[in-house]
Amino acid sequence: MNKILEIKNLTKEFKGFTAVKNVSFNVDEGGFFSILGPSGCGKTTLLRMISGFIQESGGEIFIRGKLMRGIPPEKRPVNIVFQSLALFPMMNVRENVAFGLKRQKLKKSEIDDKVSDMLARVSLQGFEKKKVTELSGGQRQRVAIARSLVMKPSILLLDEPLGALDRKLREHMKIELKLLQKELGTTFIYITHDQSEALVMSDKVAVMNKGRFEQIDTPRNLYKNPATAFVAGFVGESNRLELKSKDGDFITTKDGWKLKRPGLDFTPEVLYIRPEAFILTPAKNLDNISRFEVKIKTILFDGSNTKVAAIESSSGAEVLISLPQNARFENLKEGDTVEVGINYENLKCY
Amino acid sequence: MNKILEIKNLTKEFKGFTAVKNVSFNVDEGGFFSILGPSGCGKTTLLRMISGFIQESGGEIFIRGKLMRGIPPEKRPVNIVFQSLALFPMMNVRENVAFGLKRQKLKKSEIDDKVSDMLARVSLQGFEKKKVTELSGGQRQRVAIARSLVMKPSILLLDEPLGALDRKLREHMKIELKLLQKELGTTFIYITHDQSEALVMSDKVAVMNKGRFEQIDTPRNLYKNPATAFVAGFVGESNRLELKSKDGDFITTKDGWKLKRPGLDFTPEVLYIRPEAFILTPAKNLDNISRFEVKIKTILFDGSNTKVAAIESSSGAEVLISLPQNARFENLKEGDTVEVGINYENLKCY
Amino acid sequence: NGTLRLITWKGYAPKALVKKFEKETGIKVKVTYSNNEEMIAKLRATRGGGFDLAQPSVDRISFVQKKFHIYHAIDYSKVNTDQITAAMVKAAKKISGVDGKVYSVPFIYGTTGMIVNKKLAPGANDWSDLWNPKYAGKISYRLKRPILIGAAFGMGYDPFALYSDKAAYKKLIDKVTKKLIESKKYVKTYWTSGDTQKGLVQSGDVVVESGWDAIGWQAHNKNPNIDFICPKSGALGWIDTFAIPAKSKNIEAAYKWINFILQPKNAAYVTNKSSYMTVSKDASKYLDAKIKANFSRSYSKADINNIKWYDALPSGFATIEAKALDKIKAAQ
Amino acid sequence: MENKKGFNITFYLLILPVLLWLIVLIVLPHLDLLISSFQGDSDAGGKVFTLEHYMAFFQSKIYWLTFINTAAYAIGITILAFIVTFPVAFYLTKVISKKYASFLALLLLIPLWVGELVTVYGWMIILGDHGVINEFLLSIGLIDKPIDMLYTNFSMTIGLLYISMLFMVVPIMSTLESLDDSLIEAASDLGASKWTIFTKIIIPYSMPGITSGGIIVFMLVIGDYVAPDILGGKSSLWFTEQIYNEFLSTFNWGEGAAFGFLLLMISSSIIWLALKLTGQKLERVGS
Amino acid sequence: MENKKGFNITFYLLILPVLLWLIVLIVLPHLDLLISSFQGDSDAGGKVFTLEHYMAFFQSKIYWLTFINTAAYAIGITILAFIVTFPVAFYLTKVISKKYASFLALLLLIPLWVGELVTVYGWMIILGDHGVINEFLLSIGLIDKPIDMLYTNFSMTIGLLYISMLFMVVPIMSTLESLDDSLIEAASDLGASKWTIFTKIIIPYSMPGITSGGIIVFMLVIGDYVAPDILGGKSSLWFTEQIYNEFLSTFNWGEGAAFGFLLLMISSSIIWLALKLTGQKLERVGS
Ligand SMILES: Nc1ncnc2c1ncn2[C@@H]1O[C@H](COP(=O)(O)OP(=O)(O)OP(=O)(O)O)[C@@H](O)[C@H]1O
Ligand SMILES: Nc1ncnc2c1ncn2[C@@H]1O[C@H](COP(=O)(O)OP(=O)(O)OP(=O)(O)O)[C@@H](O)[C@H]1O
Ligand SMILES: [Mg+2]
Ligand SMILES: [Mg+2]
Repeated sequence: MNKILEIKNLTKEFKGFTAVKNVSFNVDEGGFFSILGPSGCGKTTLLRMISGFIQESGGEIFIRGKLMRGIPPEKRPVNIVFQSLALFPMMNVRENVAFGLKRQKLKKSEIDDKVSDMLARVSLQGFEKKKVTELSGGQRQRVAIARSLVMKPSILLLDEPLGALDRKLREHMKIELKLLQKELGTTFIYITHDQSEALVMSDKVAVMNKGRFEQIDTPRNLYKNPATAFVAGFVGESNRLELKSKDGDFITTKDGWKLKRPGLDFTPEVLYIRPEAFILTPAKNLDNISRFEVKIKTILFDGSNTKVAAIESSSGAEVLISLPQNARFENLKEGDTVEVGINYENLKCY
Repeated sequence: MNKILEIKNLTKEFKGFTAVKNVSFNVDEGGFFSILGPSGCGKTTLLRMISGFIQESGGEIFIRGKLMRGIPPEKRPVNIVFQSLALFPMMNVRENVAFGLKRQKLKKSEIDDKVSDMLARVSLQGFEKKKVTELSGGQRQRVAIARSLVMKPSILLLDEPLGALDRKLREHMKIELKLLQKELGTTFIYITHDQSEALVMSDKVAVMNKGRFEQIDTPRNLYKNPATAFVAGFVGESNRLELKSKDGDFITTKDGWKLKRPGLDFTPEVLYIRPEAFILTPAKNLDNISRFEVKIKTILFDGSNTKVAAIESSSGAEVLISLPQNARFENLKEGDTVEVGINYENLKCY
Repeated sequence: NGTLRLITWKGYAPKALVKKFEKETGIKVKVTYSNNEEMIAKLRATRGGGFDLAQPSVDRISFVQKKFHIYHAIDYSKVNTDQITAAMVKAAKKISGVDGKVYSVPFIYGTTGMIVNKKLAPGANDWSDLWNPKYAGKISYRLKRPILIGAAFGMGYDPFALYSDKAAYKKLIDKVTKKLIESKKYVKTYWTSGDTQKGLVQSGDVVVESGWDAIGWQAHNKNPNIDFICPKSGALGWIDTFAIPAKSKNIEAAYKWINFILQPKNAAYVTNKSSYMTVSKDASKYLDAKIKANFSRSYSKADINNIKWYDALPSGFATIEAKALDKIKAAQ
Repeated sequence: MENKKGFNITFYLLILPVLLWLIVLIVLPHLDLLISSFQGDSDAGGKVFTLEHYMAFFQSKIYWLTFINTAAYAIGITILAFIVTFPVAFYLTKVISKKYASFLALLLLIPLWVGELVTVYGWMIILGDHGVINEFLLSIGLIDKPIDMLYTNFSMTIGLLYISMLFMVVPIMSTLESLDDSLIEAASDLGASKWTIFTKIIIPYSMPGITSGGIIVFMLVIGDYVAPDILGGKSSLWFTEQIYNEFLSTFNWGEGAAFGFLLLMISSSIIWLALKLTGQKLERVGS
Repeated sequence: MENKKGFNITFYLLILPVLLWLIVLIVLPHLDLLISSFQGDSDAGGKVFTLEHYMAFFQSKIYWLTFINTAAYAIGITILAFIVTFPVAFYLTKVISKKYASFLALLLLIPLWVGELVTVYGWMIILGDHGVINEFLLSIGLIDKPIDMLYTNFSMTIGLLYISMLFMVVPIMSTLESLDDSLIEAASDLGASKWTIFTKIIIPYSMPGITSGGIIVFMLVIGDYVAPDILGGKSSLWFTEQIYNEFLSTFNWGEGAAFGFLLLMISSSIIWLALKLTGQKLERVGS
């Protein structure tokens, strides 16, 4: 596929503080690329360099092969959807969407057509005359996206656009947004600190930490094979256990919990285990697993996402374990002792 | 167990609008009771009647068997943790926690002891002198709880106390809060519109809608056997399908999807199916299931919470299906066609 | 023919006369109302610019002129002196003369004396009644220069005689200050403007006050019990004049106005409207009977002879007086 | 009303005297003036109801001509004040950092603190024939004799501007503060020029602040007395001065009060009209 | 500085003249006065540098006594203004609904619009021996001769209060608006009485507003001229009056300017001291 965006060694320094450090990546045409990282890691700074609102201190940005240095924001073939949405409160829905087109001095009829078409695509027909302050969160979201998309940008940059929505709506919007992108075929670069958003929507995700990219990968690989401890901890839920020592095929946590983990060619410092990696009462014939016993401390019932907080019997280490919603485990209760196994490869050591 | 709180036919009318309608329930001593409902359903109004900030229009409130009518807020043996936390910004942590005790004209040494003790219990030793504005969200949370708990209320009322926190912290705090309540043994009445919070923490959950209670039950029952369509839709994720007709053991959705669902003695209008109720490629010998075929539209990878959006082949109805993270389904991709089954009893009809 | 920018007192340039003048000469007149202090401050700010003709009191001209040079000398050949009472011209020339040059033409004169409610304070007839316990709480005066002078006369001194001796003058003012502080308890308030002056006496809140003759007469018209009287020890006579600012842009027009407004008919119009007495010689023919009656009622022959005309204030004396006034105001 | 603040009837009883006090303090002084504006002297010396004071305004051309002149001036100065202060307000809220902004905003308070009279005298010194400006222009040879600035409409305008600036800046600043920077960036991102951003985004957004600032300045200027009196040239130009002349020189309280209320009423109507024409609402004023 | 608003150098060039204009408008008038406060007449008739104008203040007991008196009054009136307006501000922001509040807040603007002189005359009508209040009290027989209210410290205090109220109410209202109602409820929930809520929660919370209101009112009152002059009666020598006398009666502009700056400096020091003593910060003033 075509590389629509190429970033090479991009760096941004504020007085004495480096917000983005030597970042390089490519984005394919029509792709959905997410940048995932904790607050303050430099995501917005990176995005603002791409859009041209701030100037890079070093490195290059190419869009469709063209170097962007010195080109002002309004001349770049990219548009932003801001975290705050930044809808113009003094205009109605259609004026908001038409704003950019009017600046291009298009004919009125042409503007009208494009706006109507765009509003139809984001399912906002009939809302033309509404004030943006009268819309629901999800509708406002879509107006903001329509306002940018109607400009037919090569790349649409989205800066945590779901951050302000409540949970239920966010769950819904992230699916809607993914489908919209698929339908439109526009390249999206999506910034978020919510791993679930990044995983669900993206073709590729870059995990960012302290101004650097730690890993660029597909959601599935990111989840299954985190390249660094940071990625393992940040993407998906995990039990984090610090390690004390390694002794042949065995590792021991600070709590004193000894686990078999063959195949390590270095001395790891920290161990990550996903809650769903635990196998409750594993079949006796299962191979390649570490086995141990835990005592149930409390059950955190949450429908399909139910977990138990459990205490490993030999060491007292506390772990969260996913509880499959099978009839088999229905009767598990606090204080019960259960055998548990983990496949070696699910013991992620760093 | 002792009933610490009894509510009988409680009603609250604002001019021409009934915010709470004829609500009755009991809360056991030491229990964790949640009231779960969408925004505007009357949760806060109910809570404020219990705390005495507003007066009921009808019905009775008994705390430890004593009728509360006419007793002002400061005299009731309940304390509130407000959604906004309402920490006093001009005071430091210890002054905030000591505020209520000072009003009781206790000796200074006694106050000091109680405050130190309370701060220790919420793991905030050493933060005494910090300004509340310097604390993190989770710490502020705990100060607010400590400030109420130090008053040794019979009941602690919490009005969406996690609402202002970001997602990761909220996940963490809800477990912490549950453990804290267990340890303290204080009766908690917890208001939220987040079903996951209610399910994870509570002994009993009341689902509220438009001023009424729809169901009061344990989290597990609520999830497994929602009493009403509203509860089925609100608690946990569900596919909602409107029904057109019933024909013997078969029901047909508006889309025209015909499903076997024996044992219904009424004509249902709507069908709810949880994403995890779908069984992918069910064993041939499995009984009591409806079988059909779906085409995968898109895969929403989200680690342990991965789903697929799929289209039922015969009708085009769109459903979300949970995708277990087994090696078996790893190779599933868009456009694939899969056989799917659902146990009859997981077809919830209303 | 240009414009004439006139800075003057209220009532000194009635609209009807302005219109008449504009019609006769084609010169447009812009009038700004002011008082002595402001007028001088304004002229000082521009070194005599901004206005073509000003109307300060005669005693306020020479020391200002010596220090700030803000006026043109008057060319009396351009003034129609036939229209003016000779004694007044003489007085103006004397008081506003600096280095042999004259800086003013007289226009209106009047006195500061007593305004008394004769029914409620039948015996009041001198400056000293301003500290007469009989009228305690019903006395008012303005805490400005005239009260110092008036009180000095009331105490039996002649302050104008000490204008050559600064030290002696200061001593006298100190005595007056002491007196006025002692008697402050009898004072209702110090009035601050013509209307408060009139309002106080009309409302009956005050029965004895020092004030301007014209104000007294205005009050008399509304309430015959109130009238202006000359104090036994002498009323204080002031003359308001014309003076031409140093940077006047239309001196010709200024002289035209002076000659115009001093025409008997016009001068009489001003007096009829305001009750202020004019220096125009033959104006009395045109005066209302009421105005004439006012004059003859309040001024006997002896009173007129006893008027103490303000002399030019020597420089430095203003500061002595200002300090004294502050002291009185501040006293409890 | 629902007693939603946790304060009960005793609270209202507590606050009642204060409210009363406020009414006495604010409404009563004007009420009395209002009454006197309708009172004339009867032949018997008593008081009778009359409209003559109000009629006087409409019958005398000079009065209402002056009023129109004054109002036109006030509108002009309001617009000028907006033009002068808007960039300052924008600068203080959006360009420089908070730290400097609060210091510079303090500067704006100086005219208020120093008092109108003192500042007006300050202006006399600056604008005079031998004032700072003329001396400077003379010394660099740009002019060869002083320009007349003092006692002209120019000096009056400056004086009035100076006094009213603060009241324009503060409300504009408070609306601009709530203007999300990203609105500006979004507009720029969509291809808007700086001018478009200014006219289509910033100005419409700050309209409530501009409106309240405009109303306050207009009323302030139309009611001001000192600056036109001391700095202005043609005195009879200002309506307020006419009112005071009525009060002071003829001691005609009735007519003075009548004119005062006419001033308040007509200028309120002008504001109302302006609001209607620009489609603004009065809601945010005064907060 | 990082050009974070999407405005570049042209923007700064655009705003430069405006800033300059602001400096000319605000700093310059006072600068010139400042210079003249240090100028004396030399024997040769020229200008020389001198401190005599400043010395005059300290050497003459009457000046600094008056200043102390004025300052003490200003402090008192500031406190009074706080006491009178705080309940009103609380009432307007927290008790009644927004709709009525904005109307009532408009009432507070009336004194500003009507102008100081007119309102002061209004008070004269009310408080006079034959004014509304006395007539009323006489008619109901509560008193048998008029009470002295006008031309006393009482009437002056009322006049000054009246003029300064607005400047106290607005900043307090703006801090109170941000006071979360649930703070009050939380305190009540924890057993606090109304008095405790008031003194421990509401007052400390609105301290920034009280501080800025206090500063503005203090400076305004200490710099006012009209109310003490007209309403104050015989013993109310106000320091500002002395300054004007220097300007007007004795033409000693140098001393007048020097006194003006002393007023500004000493009163600023008083404010600074008060801030230090109460542990407040100046940051929020002026916005
Ligand atoms: N103009 C600036 N001057 C100095 N430092 C800045 C500036 N803008 C951002 N920073 C710093 O750069 C770092 C990265 O900021 P950035 O806004 O890119 O973070 P982010 O990843 O978008 O965080 P969030 O998720 O909270 O939006 C932060 O530490 C921030 O303080
Ligand atoms: N004082 C009042 N006067 C009139 N109506 C009110 C009042 N307080 C609340 N209501 C109405 O009562 C209903 C319930 O309000 P309540 O605050 O109890 O909802 P809630 O369930 O707490 O919602 P949320 O989750 O948004 O906090 C709402 O429709 C609200 O508008
Ligand atoms: Mg960001
Ligand atoms: Mg609520």
